[in-house]
Amino acid sequence: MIFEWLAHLPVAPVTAVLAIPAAATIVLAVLPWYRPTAYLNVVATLATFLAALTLLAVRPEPGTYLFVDDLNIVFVVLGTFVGFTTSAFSASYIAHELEIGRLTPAYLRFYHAMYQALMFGMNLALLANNIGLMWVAIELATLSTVVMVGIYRTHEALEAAWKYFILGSVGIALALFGTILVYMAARPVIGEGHDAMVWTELSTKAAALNPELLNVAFIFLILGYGTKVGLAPLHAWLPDAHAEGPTPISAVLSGLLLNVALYAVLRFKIILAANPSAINPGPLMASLGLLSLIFAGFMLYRRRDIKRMFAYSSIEHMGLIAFAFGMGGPLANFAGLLHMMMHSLTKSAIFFAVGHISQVKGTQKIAEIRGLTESHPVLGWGLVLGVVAIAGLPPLGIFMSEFLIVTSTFAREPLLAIPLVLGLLIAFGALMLRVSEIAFGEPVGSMARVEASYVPMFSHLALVALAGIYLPSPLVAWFQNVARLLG
Amino acid sequence: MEVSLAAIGLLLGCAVLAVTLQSRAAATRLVYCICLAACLAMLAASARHLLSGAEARAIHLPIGLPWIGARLRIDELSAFFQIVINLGAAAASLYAIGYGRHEEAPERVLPFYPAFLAGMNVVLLADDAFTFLVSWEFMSLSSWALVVSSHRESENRQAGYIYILMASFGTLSLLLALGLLAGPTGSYGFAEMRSNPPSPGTAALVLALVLAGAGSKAGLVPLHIWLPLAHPAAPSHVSALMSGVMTKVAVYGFVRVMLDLIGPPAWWWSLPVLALASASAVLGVLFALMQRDLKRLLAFSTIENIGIIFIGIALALAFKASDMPAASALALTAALLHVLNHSLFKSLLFFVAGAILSATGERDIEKLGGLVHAMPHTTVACLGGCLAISALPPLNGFVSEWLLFQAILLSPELPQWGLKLMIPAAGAMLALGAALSATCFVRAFGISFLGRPRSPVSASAHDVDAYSRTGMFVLLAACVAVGLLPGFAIDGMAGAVDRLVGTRMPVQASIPWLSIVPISESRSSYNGLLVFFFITVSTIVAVKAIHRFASNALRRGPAWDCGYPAQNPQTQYTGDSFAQPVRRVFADVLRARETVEMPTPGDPRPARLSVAIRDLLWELLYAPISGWISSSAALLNHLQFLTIRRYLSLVFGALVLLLLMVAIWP
Amino acid sequence: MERIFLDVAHMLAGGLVLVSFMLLYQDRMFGLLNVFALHAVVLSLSVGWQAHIQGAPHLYATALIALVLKALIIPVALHRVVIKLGIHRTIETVGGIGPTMLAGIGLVALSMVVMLRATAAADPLAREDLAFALAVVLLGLLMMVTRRNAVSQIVGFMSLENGLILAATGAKGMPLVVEISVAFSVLVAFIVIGVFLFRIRERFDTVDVQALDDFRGERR
Amino acid sequence: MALMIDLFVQGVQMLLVLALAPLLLGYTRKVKARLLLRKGPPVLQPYRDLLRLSRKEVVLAENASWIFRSGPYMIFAATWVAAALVPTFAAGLQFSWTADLIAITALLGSARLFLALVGMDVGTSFGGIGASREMMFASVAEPAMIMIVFTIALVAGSTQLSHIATFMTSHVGLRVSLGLALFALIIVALAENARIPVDNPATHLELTMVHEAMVLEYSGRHLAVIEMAAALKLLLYISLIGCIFAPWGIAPVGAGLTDYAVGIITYIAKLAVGGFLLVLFETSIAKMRVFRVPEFLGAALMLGLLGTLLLFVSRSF
Repeated sequence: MIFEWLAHLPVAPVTAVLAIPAAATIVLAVLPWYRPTAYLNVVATLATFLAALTLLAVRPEPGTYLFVDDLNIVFVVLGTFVGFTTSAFSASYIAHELEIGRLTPAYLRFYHAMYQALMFGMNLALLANNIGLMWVAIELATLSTVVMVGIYRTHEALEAAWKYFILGSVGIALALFGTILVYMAARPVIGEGHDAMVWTELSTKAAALNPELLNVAFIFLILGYGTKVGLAPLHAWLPDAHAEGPTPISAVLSGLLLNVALYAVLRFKIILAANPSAINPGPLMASLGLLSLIFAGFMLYRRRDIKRMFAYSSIEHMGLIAFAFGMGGPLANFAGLLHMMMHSLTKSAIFFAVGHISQVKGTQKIAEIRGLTESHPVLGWGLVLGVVAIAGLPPLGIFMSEFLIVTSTFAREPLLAIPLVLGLLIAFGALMLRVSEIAFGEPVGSMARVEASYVPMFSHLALVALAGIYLPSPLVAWFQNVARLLG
Repeated sequence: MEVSLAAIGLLLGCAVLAVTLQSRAAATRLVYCICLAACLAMLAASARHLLSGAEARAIHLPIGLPWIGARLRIDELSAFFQIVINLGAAAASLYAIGYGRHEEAPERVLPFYPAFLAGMNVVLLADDAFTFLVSWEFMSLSSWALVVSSHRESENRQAGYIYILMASFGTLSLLLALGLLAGPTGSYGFAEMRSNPPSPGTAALVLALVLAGAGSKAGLVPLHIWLPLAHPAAPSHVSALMSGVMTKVAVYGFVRVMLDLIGPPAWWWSLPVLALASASAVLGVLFALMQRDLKRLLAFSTIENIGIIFIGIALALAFKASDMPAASALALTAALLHVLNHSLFKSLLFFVAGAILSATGERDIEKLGGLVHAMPHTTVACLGGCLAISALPPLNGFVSEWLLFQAILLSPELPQWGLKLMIPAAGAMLALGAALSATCFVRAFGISFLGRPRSPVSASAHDVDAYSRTGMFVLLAACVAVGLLPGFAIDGMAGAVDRLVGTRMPVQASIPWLSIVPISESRSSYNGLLVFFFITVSTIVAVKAIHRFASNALRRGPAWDCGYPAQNPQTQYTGDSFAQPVRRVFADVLRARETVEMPTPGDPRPARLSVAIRDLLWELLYAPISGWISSSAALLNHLQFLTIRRYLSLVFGALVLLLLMVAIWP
Repeated sequence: MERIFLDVAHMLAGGLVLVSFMLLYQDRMFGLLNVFALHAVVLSLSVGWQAHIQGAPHLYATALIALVLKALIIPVALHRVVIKLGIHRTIETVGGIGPTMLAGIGLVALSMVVMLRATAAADPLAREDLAFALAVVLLGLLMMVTRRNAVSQIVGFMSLENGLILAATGAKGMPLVVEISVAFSVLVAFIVIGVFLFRIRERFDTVDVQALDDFRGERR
Repeated sequence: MALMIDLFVQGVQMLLVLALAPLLLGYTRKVKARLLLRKGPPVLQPYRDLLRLSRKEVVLAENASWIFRSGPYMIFAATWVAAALVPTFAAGLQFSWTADLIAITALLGSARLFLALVGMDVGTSFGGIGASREMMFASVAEPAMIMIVFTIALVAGSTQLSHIATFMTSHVGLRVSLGLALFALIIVALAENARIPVDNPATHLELTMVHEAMVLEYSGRHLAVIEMAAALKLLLYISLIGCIFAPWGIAPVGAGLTDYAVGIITYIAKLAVGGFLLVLFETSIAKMRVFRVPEFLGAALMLGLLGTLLLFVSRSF
């Protein structure tokens, strides 16, 4: 009965998912006091998350601008959830930043408004039924994160923001050209006007679209949106943006924005895959993914800054996910989806931990963080757990997805599995090396205890651990037909 | 089966419990008591299953990989290994009830210890690839946490790092191997794998991967480097588990895949196994002989024993391939019996090392000596363990090696030339290893227990508490029992052997005088019980006769030592000097370099002798790899420091490249 | 009548490519800005023409935006920046003007090949437009990667974006063109403001990344 | 009844070896002296020595432990049992199947291990030297012994000494590998019994001594027992060589008294010949440096391995 009650809600969930952040943006932009705004931020994201949950129950008809299907709802729910937990984390985090004076209340207002704008942009990009609209939304999300990366206004922060901004803009431009080309490819079939940019139309008539145009379009799109995903060699903005921005933003970037960009790529991959005479997008994605995986694995070794290190690990995992989707097939797609979910949860949890650490120790330099499990047992073991999870050790969720990816690859393309496994091992070695330095040994630096709450971090880790042992069958079924959708 | 599940659940719960009450003092005792109970329960259950010869029991849990779930199954093989594991684990828990009190940071041990036990048990029960690998890696992970438990020493952190790296290398290799067996359809259940054996080429690949995977966990040369680092780093009861028990889980993995899942073997499979195994058997003990650190010495000797076990498995493979089931059964029985024996005496010896460590705070035998007076009980336990591991009758170590020799003596019947030439060489290596290990443990025992104390700590040592003593003596009793009545052990594991090679050794329990006869009375037979009986009797006779007829006068005096004046303990023979003859004989293998620095006459400086031993494997295999990785990391690292324009050029280049591809696309 | 339409559109689009080459050729800052203004003018003409022949009035808005923002405001603003930062001397290029021009010609050829192959089916108008637009985009990128100076990189980016607008308008009946052009104008505004606010942005290269990373302890 | 006889014969064998061991020692000493044109001690001198030693009081080092005191008996017992299991004058004794050749080798190994331990117990430098060298020799000699066992076992199809003996008496011609095995066995025997060229049984206070260095601290009855054990070991090896390579006259299973008598006589004859050859060899060769010994024994190992390989290969013809 809950369902029909939901059906008679005053606002449709879809609009709620978009309206709440939009409204919150404006409100937070004008509200002067920072502490209530922090809580308001949490409340707004929670409301968004609940609205997204209702989408699971009642699914509206595809509209001209918005639509919900199995694929994007995965991303929406995941995104809104991570957005919620991250806002909860940032509430305590930002307060501390204010105390030590890295931020002023004015900037804080700006920060919260931008946070909501980001949520709005991402939800819009995910729910958009129109490739042009999606493009605009992703640009909005990018801009909001750019200003948040630069919010500390230090030399490095501005430099990172600028790098992010320029590379992002070029990526955006390429993506737009690709979008236009897709429209051109669709126009003869679907006819002029709005319909030729609508997902539902495009995906139904995909087979009839002009293949050559689609090929060119996909190149622009994967380079454009791939810049956002952080695939090598387009990754350059990612490490610095993660390292210099506020930690909640690093968590959101790794946990959400990369996924959104990946979602865009996936959408176009579906269309291309459905077109018989277009080039198969799989190999391109797979090779870019493999490249990023191995490249990031090597880059992990020389990192001195803890946030930058985990940023590179994000590149590695995005590469792995792209590889899985590039391989295609029900098993690999399932693994890719699972891995994406697990990575978002784990990586944001790790960034929460890193945030606590950098606030306690007052540094992000790995060399100045030692013996954490002794000085801060809960935090230290939390970090170890997170890294163990991200390194793909059981019984945590990522092991399952990596197991599926590697075995399915090895069964189909044995030669591809060898660089894959090597890359995984190389990255594993780097991560374990650093974590054993950070977590163990003689503690150094300040022993101050952590004020902020561990709840967001451990809730994520608990979910990951649970998923590693037990996946509820509805989720499995859902993932499976998404995997079928992805082809 | 249900018992095992319940016990595993209990262990996991205990781990969680330990996290919560790690601070309280009683936690140690409570946790280890729970572990002891769980292990005993599983021991009883698996023993009942093995001896009752019941059919394999399977259970299907709705967890783990969806659409397959977690399949658990217990058959004779897993039951046998469960007995081995839980025997060692129970003893370790008992020992730890006392020993754990010396732990400086119990909260770093208590949560992981039960998890470690649970992990090992699940590996034995797993019946699908995913469950197997999850528990396998979980086992490595929890033991890694135990290795780094005393994390302040940098070499422990180093050891832990190398350990976890090698462990996940092994897991990935096993993952690939099982992936191959599962095939593109992704049928991860062991039953499906049994039902469709792979093609010869695939099987060869699987062999290589399993050898890498299980071998790296078991410590086969050349994948052993982590073992002597990691095992000593853990607390002693955990070292006992890792050395005595976890390596057996690796052996189980190898046996399970190569003798069960993969179907009928090819004869040449045994060649690489045999080569690596005999290399391990000799190199392990040679390096053990050179160690000063007692626990590291034991770890190296583990490598040797693993080599012995794998020689047996290789023989079993060869015989099975050329359709000689009886011989194959003999070889496999020898291997499995040695699995049991090694788990017994290696755990025992690690307990002894732990006792010495907690009594003196020393692991360096050069600082010990004269413990025979200070720690009488430990002395007895250690002496027994040393006799057993040196493969001397009437203890258990001898029986398994004797059976192995008998199996080797059957190998001339094999048709393949490669094996004809390989197996005698392996036999020589085996004998060499046995003799060297006797030397090694004479050194270990003699230097640390006999003679005069080389340091005040060893003079003022005291025997350990009752729990630890009980733990040691339980294992010692087991060693003696298996040594005197091997027939029952052989009959006990016959079920497992039968399942794997299709037949079993002749029933031993019915043979008169309880002696063991591998093939036929006329060929060979051995009776540990009678040997023991004769030795005891003749000892008694000798003693009685002497005390009857000879004078019983006895006077204590200073040591004679060819009339040299009584010197201080430092002038005793040291461990290094004891090892010197062997070091010189095998100098080429060990790459031992001795440099003597003799001051000129009148120069008051002391003369120094310094010995350097190089590990060729490290220099030839591991150093290059790590060097390559770090150099390429340094090379790629430049990409972190480009200007925005250069990054843009990367994007631009990628774009132009792809456009060109499309342009020339047919 | 169609013919004329086509020729004019073709002429304007080709003119845009030509002006892009002029941009590549420029080696003086003010000259560059003026040529860019010309670029924008040609773009707005072309867009306006498209609006006329497609009978799509909303495209006039795009044309107007292009004219006002890109042909007047931004060049003037950049002018002031240049004076403020005192960088009106010559522009350091990477690898000289000549090779750059050659590369540009190669890119044009590439875009022709790619597009004319791809759009064999589409109507000629669209084909020409798309091909030229791709050429302009690539030339813009080329300019960004061959100029060390921030302002000229911005100019390159904006010419790239002009190419996009050209393509968008060329795609007959494409919705959201106005919105997109607005969004892009916002982007460009951001960039210019960025140059204004963060004085450090005299050149993309001057942010001595090496020094920064030493500071972060990233470099060994 | 039959069991009684068997047990009786077994007992005779045990007592016989015990009785003959010192005699063999005295005999060899005598022969050696004669070969060196000396008069030499009477043949029964070893018995006297043992008696004298056992009457003396024991002088024990202060820090000698229970291992030091119980060691001699252990060594003696292990050696005696081993010697009792070698068919001397009769095959198929009651308990011959208790331990085969491998087990006998291992029993001697146990004895050696205890010897090395007691050598280290008091903590003198000489004891350590002796122990470490003894173990080093053993670690090469034992594999050689095992290889010899392999060779013989492959020929005779058994590792059971009495079966080997009966097999050898009946049907076996000259075999290359058997020759190699004999040679290797002799080398091993010399090393195990601390004879020249490996060690000098007559030396004292000399840095190259091995066996004597370990028992340096012993006196009185303990020393007597050790000496007895050493004598038994020598006897064991000679009778081992005898029963494998010269199995003539050994009474077969279930033989009558006459056979036993013949067996005993031939056995004593074998001992005499073996002892003589041993001494002959000893007098004609010089003692070698300690670190030449491993090469000497390594030669034995190689010979054994060669013999085994030959058999492995010849099996397929």
